[in-house]
Amino acid sequence: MFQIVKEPIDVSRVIEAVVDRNAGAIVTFIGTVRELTKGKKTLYLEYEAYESMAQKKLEQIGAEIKQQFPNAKVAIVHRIGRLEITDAAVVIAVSTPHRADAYEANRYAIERIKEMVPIWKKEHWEDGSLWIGNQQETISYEKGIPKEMKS
Amino acid sequence: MFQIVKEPIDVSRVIEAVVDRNAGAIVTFIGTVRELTKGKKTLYLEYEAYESMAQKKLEQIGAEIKQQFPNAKVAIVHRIGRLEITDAAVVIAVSTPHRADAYEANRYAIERIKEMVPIWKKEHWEDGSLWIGNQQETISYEKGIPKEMKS
Amino acid sequence: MIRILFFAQLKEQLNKKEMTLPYQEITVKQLRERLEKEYSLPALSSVLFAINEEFAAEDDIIRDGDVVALIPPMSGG
Amino acid sequence: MIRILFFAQLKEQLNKKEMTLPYQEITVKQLRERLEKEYSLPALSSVLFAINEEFAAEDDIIRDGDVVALIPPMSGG
Repeated sequence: MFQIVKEPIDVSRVIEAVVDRNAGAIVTFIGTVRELTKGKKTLYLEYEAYESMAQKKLEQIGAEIKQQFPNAKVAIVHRIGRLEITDAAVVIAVSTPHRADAYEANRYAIERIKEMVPIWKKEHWEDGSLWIGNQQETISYEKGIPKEMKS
Repeated sequence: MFQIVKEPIDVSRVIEAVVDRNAGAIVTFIGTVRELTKGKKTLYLEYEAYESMAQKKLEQIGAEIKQQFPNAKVAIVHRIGRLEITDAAVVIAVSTPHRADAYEANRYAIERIKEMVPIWKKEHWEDGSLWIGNQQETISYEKGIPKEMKS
Repeated sequence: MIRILFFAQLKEQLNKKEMTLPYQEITVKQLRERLEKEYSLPALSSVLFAINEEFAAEDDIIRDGDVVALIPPMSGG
Repeated sequence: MIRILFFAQLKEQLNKKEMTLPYQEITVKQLRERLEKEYSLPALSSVLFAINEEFAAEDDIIRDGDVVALIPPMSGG
């Protein structure tokens, strides 16, 4: 299950998508809208996506994980539109036979989402708003392309 | 929320217990009953607990996490009794402002559960059953006491 | 013809979601420069380009009929 | 009096959940040895002891009225 949705995410449904008779561990990550960032109070967020490409890129992340962890099952749902404080923006579920892999694969998924899925977040405060990007340029892209799968 | 229960665990309820206006991340771990372990087919599991002490130890793990991650919220529910394949034996939810802490604290919780919460698992196969312990003695206890909180 | 898509701050600054350019053989790098010069777009140094929903390198050639998306720094998750 | 609780394989092997011993001042180590010798319990080297729901060290002294639990290797999670 790899989806960009406009409605609230049903976490249970994402988890159900990775249930497996040979899974001993399911790790989920829920990215939620936080009120305070660097002491500044967020009123709400707005997410926008290049939907068709974002969908493909979520599928690609799933494929990358399957290549590293052949027994893993992965589901990722990202919500767009207006989100209020505590709303879930993204839910990632990964099941694997053993827990270390589930944590690692899940963490890999969220880092990849941030670096190569075309989704943007606009923070709204009382005194303004801003599209949040990689302002600190902590992600570097070689030749304009997000790095391909880690080997 | 720190509970030992005899009924199926409601994952949503565990997650709700850690929702927080200042959390940007919720990581959950669900330990599920796996059919195959080292090629052997499990029919079902039986969990037993020293319930009153197990409850206290889950609370202690929550306190240890709060000491390391003061902004974390933690909820842990462990099920006992007979569990079928794919059933959830344990659900751990941790919320923190930033995601790295949520993954780390969650992982800490499951490792601590395995080393110091008095709960035991009996595996049932077609040709027998066995109480699973630390057969490989991979956990060592100093002076008979599980190590106290990591500093 | 090349179709060009804008998102997030670029969409807001230009006040449009997309535009089209008559086709001429051009690389991503050349398109970037042309957009900066001729269409008064803000500096695009931190913007990635996608061709037909795949990230493109600076020297990739844009073909007639391609859909090019300008991808400002992403912030999903 | 000391109350002693058994769980998991110990409970099954002894076919009982608990027993009581008349009180005498005794350390955990001494109780372990006594249980192994006098009550034909299996070797308890891998068993931890808890006194009143807290893990106890070998030289901790058991008091009258304490509840002692024998904790075989745990396997929760």
